[in-house]
Amino acid sequence: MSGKIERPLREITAARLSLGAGSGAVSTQEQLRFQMDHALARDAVHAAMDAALLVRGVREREVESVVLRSAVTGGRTEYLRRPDLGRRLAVESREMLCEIASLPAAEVVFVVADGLSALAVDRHALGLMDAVRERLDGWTVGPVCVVTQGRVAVGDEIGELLGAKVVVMLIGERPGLSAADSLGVYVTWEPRVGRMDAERNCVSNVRDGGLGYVEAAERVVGLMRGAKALGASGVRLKDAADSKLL
Amino acid sequence: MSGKIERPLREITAARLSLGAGSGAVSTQEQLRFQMDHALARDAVHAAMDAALLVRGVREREVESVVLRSAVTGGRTEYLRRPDLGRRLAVESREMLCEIASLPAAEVVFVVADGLSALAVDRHALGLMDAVRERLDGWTVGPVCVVTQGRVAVGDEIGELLGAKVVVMLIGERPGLSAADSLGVYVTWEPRVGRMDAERNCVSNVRDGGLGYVEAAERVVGLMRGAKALGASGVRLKDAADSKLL
Amino acid sequence: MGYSLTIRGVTHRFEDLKRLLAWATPARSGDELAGVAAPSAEMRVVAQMTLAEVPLRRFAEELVVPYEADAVSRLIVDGWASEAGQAAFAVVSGLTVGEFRDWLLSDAATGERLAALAPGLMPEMVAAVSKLMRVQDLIAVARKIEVVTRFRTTVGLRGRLATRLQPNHPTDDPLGIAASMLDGLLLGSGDAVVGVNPVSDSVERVTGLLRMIDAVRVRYAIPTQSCVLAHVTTQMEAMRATSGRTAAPVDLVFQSIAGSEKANASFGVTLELLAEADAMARELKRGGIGAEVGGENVFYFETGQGSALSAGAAFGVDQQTMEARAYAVARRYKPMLVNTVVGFIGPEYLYDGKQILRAGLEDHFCGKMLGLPMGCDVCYTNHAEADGDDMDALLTMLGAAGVNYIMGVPGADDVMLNYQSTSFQDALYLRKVMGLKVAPEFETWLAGDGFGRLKAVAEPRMLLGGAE
Amino acid sequence: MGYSLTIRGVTHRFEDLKRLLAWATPARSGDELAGVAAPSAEMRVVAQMTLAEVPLRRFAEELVVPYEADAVSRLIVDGWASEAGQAAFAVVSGLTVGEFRDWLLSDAATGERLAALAPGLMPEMVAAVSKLMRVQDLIAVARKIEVVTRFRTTVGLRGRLATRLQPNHPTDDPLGIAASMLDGLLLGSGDAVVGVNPVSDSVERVTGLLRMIDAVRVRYAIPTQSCVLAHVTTQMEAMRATSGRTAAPVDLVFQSIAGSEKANASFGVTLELLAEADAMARELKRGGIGAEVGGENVFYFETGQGSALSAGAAFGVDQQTMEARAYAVARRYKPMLVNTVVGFIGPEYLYDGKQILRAGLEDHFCGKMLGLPMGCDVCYTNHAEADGDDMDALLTMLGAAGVNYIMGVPGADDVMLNYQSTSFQDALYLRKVMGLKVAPEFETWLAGDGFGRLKAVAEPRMLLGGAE
Ligand code: B12
Ligand code: B12
Repeated sequence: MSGKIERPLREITAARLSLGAGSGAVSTQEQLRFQMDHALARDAVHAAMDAALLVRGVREREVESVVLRSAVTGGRTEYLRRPDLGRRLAVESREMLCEIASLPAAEVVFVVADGLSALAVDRHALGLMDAVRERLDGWTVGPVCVVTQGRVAVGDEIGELLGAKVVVMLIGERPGLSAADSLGVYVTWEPRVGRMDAERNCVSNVRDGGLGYVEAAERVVGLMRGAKALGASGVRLKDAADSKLL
Repeated sequence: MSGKIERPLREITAARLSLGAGSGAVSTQEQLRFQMDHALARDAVHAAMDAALLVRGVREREVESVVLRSAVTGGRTEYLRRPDLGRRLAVESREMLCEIASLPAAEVVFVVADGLSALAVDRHALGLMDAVRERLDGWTVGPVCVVTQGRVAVGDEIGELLGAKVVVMLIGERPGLSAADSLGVYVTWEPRVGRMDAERNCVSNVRDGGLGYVEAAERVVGLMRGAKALGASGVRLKDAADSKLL
Repeated sequence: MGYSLTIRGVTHRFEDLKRLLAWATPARSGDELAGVAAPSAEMRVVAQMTLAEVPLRRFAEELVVPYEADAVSRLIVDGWASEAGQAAFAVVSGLTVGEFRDWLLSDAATGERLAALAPGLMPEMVAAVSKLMRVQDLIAVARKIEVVTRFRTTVGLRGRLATRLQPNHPTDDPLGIAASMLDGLLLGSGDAVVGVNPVSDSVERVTGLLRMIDAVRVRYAIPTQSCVLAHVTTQMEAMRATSGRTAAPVDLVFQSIAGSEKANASFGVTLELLAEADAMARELKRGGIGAEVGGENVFYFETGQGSALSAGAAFGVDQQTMEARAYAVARRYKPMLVNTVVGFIGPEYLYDGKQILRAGLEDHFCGKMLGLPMGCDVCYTNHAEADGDDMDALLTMLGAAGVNYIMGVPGADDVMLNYQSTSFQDALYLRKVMGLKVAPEFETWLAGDGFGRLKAVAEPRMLLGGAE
Repeated sequence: MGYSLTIRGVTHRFEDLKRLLAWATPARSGDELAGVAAPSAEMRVVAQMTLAEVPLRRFAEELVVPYEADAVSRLIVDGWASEAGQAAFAVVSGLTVGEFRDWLLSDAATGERLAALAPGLMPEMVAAVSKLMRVQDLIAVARKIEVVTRFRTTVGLRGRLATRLQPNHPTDDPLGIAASMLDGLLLGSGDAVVGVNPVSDSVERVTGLLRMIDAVRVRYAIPTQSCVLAHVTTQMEAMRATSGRTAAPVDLVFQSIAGSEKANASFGVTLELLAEADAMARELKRGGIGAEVGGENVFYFETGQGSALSAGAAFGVDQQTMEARAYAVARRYKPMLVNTVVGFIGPEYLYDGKQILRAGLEDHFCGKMLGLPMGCDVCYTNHAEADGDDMDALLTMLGAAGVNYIMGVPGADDVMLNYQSTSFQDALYLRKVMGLKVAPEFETWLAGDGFGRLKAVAEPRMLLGGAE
């Protein structure tokens, strides 16, 4: 591709285009940029979530919150090798939730988990939650559950314990070379331990350069409404946001 | 090669001959034998030397002995990654030797170190030492130094501290697929810290199927005599045993 | 019944085939996670030695996942027991797993014979023999097998290497996707498929992307096929014309699949659903080469070790055997492309470059043995212990092994899926080093007028039919 | 002077070139042992970025080991500064290390140009650029370069792969060695050299082995050369006729070499000693092809990352750069064969399969760039984290990279040196997969009468001239 279009390209996509040196090899400069991005992305995986900051943010919004831990005890290294533990709550966290659960159940529970990118949660969880909450009409909302070392499915246990109708899980997606702060949202109707992934829906790539909070929130709320109407989330429920958006 | 000669071959060499399946691939049976031998050889690297047994054996021969440690403190894993530490004595071991060193110095000091195969030392160190000592005429012999987690060059420090004329180091060679108990002997004239490998001589592969104790001892003693005559060991000193043996 | 072997005076017993297979598998984090891995290197070899003695027939007698409980097991056994299956199996019916390896490596096992054998093999037999093979064996045998499929291009011919052009974008922005497509096409990528993973699963979005890619294909007369990798049900809806919408131009239908009924359920699919999608796509008759119309091959499947375990649906079977079972699902539908996305999920299943490398070659071997058009997404994530050097190694090995196609991602960095795959340049490297060419129809196109017009395109917008 | 780079607002400084080179090196246990490795992956890339900006000329201005202190440094710089060196260097004299990589990967850098460039390159320049290259780059560039040497066979021709037949025995037993030779020769091994490592370093033993191998060579008219890998001084003594002994039939002279004067001293050699040995061997005029007599190439060198550090003679220079410097020693003597024995020493220098793989390809690349006939002992020890799968990977990669020769050890297990190398079958695998042939003279022999007679040999004893 000719050099002159490089600028506009960079604006429409972060993809690593036009890398070809004459003979189709990647230039030294691009190669080193790639290596640097790899080093940084690897570090991002190991960053810790700032749960305190998050809780403060939630409190500022006058919403209750509770900080939980998954069953992972051995830090990030164990987290990476034991997704089974990341899907379950630690015993104390379970007990803590059981106490709260004695209160009347809310329909929606938001869960925020570090997942594979604490950065994603630090940056986008509150903003996206705000946008979703603004669009919720008539749903009762429970406490925001902040989970360290969590996987998507940990929301099932939380939702079940709290007797929620739907869990909205905000979780850090694995860091890529070009974005280390991508947030994923998983909507699960009638959460309970053992739910399959086919029984939830996903809104992915919430971040700068990805999905904005507004559009993401529209989709999430659309899925929530759809799930309520269908009495189920998952493959049978299709994201219909585009029929309006496009 | 035709099948009928397989037996005699096995007797003259342990090499893995005639492995070819029709099309020149290694047969499943040979492939699995190789895998098993690899698993066993890897374990052999991590075996620990039975220093107590060795000391008892030395005592039975009415020879003094002293048990030393190299500067490796982190076990086998550290030993493998830190040859620099395996070449030096631990501080207490140094101090222990300094005390002994106040006695009048002997000409020969035998050092026995696990090296990469504790098994080699357990099996062959005493037998070989006996064979060498039998052939020594008129050399004064110091205490046998048993070193755990040692490398060849640790003998230099020991010999220097004890003021020896020559150090004879018996050390476990790295385990191979076919033999995990091969002993190496390194002869260093006027040992002192900083000696290069070019300044010592080596007699290798002492084990069943390798060099027998008698021949090995002949070579070692020959090298010791040669070193004394030359006033040096190393590349300038050539093993002349074959001129007699062959 | 159990299995046992006496070695150096000690008798080792294995309660069942499942355990034997799992212990015989080269070290892998996913099997450790599942608690089914061999406890030591020595025991691993003991299991391999025991496995080597097991007759191939035995795999039909003792299923690793029960027949009654699992539709994939039924698919496997019924296929093997069928007349065609038995006829094909006859050649190796008297062999043990160890003898099977020897035969595979012999000159007697020609590419033709191996192709004829495929319908007679159960995936478990193939997985078993692969566990006794070293990397060079996996390469040497796989490269003998040619699996050729056709839609608008012919993929899998000896001496050729195709690529999936994968122009993903974090918001499915058509212009952003077009930019990546343009870069890829100009570098000769896309002869296996132009396949986009949509960030949204909506029918409208999927339809829009399909139309967009198809328009580019038609405009520049590109001999290739398109695919939008949404859930199969979404693609099915797109294929249906409704009042508000005409049917979307679906070339290849995509779906992720796995090795048990339960794992597929967690992906939201059943064998029946896949059959339905297959029929719908064939009905469209969009494929065809030259005068022929209607491709024999319309499915694009993705698989990868670990997905069954991730779904809690591995039944204590090691992940590599489960992966081979996914290929039994795939072969039922005569797919155009099967792709093992080998390092995609993460370190919990394949810990590092070494495990990814071996798994990639195992998958390629097993797939080819079962008669599948195997490609490989040579890839890793940033939470795994792997890097570009490991990918270069796997890439080069797969080139030697005769892989049908690899991915082409701009700069190897997928900016939406967040992982690193192979770049357009990687494909050029491999073609140069191994002396490989693109698919024949694409080769013709690259030398012709359509590509000439494409080269004149200075901006992605033009690709979409807009002005500069 | 120092080196610095500002990236994302932070300025990073490197005190000297040595530090910069060390930090820019891909992770390696030996550099960690030496305390010269980069402290983090990020800092490694910063160093690489900084190194990319360094002009190639700079390496002649700032030596990693001082000129005054080291004969190898003098050899390097004097060669580069010579008229021939400067003439060759001119082509790249204006480039930085990063630009050098780009040029090497471009089509402008043809095999011929690269061959012409070799005398103008300092090993440090080559090591530096290799640190910026990924595995596929190391392969893609190396395979362009053809380095051909001749003694009785021609080794290094494109499309050919030779082997060193390595029939070691723990007691140097002639019959045991003959058994391994016979097995190897029958499987087409030995066209690079038949080279035995003697367990004893005595002159008599070495002479005996040389005579034995030479007799077999003559008896079966095998076009190859022999070598007994004792210390060079032992071989020199063997070459000298004395009252009691006629001169031994030395074809190739062997020696281990390293990248600094001090490291070579610890091996018991100097540049002068090597020159003397070289002259002695040339004097014998034992080589020659067809009508030509007297080989141009008489040395067989072995090297391997880590040996300088092991000898306490690395001067704080990373091990890969030191290894490249060993090649500057080698090239002075126009060797027949150079062999990087890559995984031979152990995990303290190359920890695992990944490090061995990369190091093998770096060494092959650097050696070829400096004009050397590179082979590689694809190998590992039992104390390293590596296995046969890793070796298959390196082997296959080196095949793609165009390695001149590999080892041929019975069953890959060296029963005397205690490590695993490549087997005769490994060479057959590689030849088949990559379409490679043996050296041309050997090819002729394999089809002829000499090989026919050899095939009739039923026992090693016969090989030695004895009766059955
Ligand atoms: C890893 C991954 C997978 C893995 C998951 C296995 C695993 N153990 O991780 C595999 C390869 C199996 C997979 C499969 C599929 N995936 Co997926 N996957 C991803 C990816 C790349 C990363 C997810 C992540 O980082 N999660 C965070 C970690 C911390 O969570 P976790 O608990 O460890 O992992 C869970 C989730 O990842 C979840 N999951 C993964 N994919 C999907 C898809 C859907 C629809 C749901 C509800 C859940 C889900 O499964 C995991 C195990 O519970 C995302 C893209 C992205 N950038 O995020 C796409 C992504 C989420 N997947 C996607 C799709 C479409 C699928 C499939 C439906 C494709 C298909 N046609 O079959 C299948 C089936 C999913 C299912 N129902 O099980 C889409 C979702 C689009 C949408 N808006 O609905 C995404 C956004 C990628 C894309 N654009 O194509 N996927
Ligand atoms: C590893 C090894 C090497 C490595 C050593 C580097 C290292 N850090 O380990 C390298 C590749 C550099 C090497 C070089 C040579 N080696 Co070497 N080496 C071996 C090997 C395979 C294993 C040794 C071992 O396990 N040691 C035990 C561990 C625990 O000791 P260590 O303290 O970690 O390592 C030290 C010794 O190995 C010593 N060492 C290694 N080789 C030699 C050779 C001699 C003559 C001496 C005195 C010391 C010595 O150097 C190491 C560092 O101090 C043996 C074969 C065997 N099966 O043992 C041959 C062996 C000892 N080497 C041998 C030879 C000939 C050489 C060379 C002289 C070859 C040459 N022509 O240049 C060179 C130079 C040696 C020197 N003067 O420095 C011969 C010795 C024959 C003899 N009876 O004299 C042997 C027996 C192999 C053979 N038959 O060819 N070697």
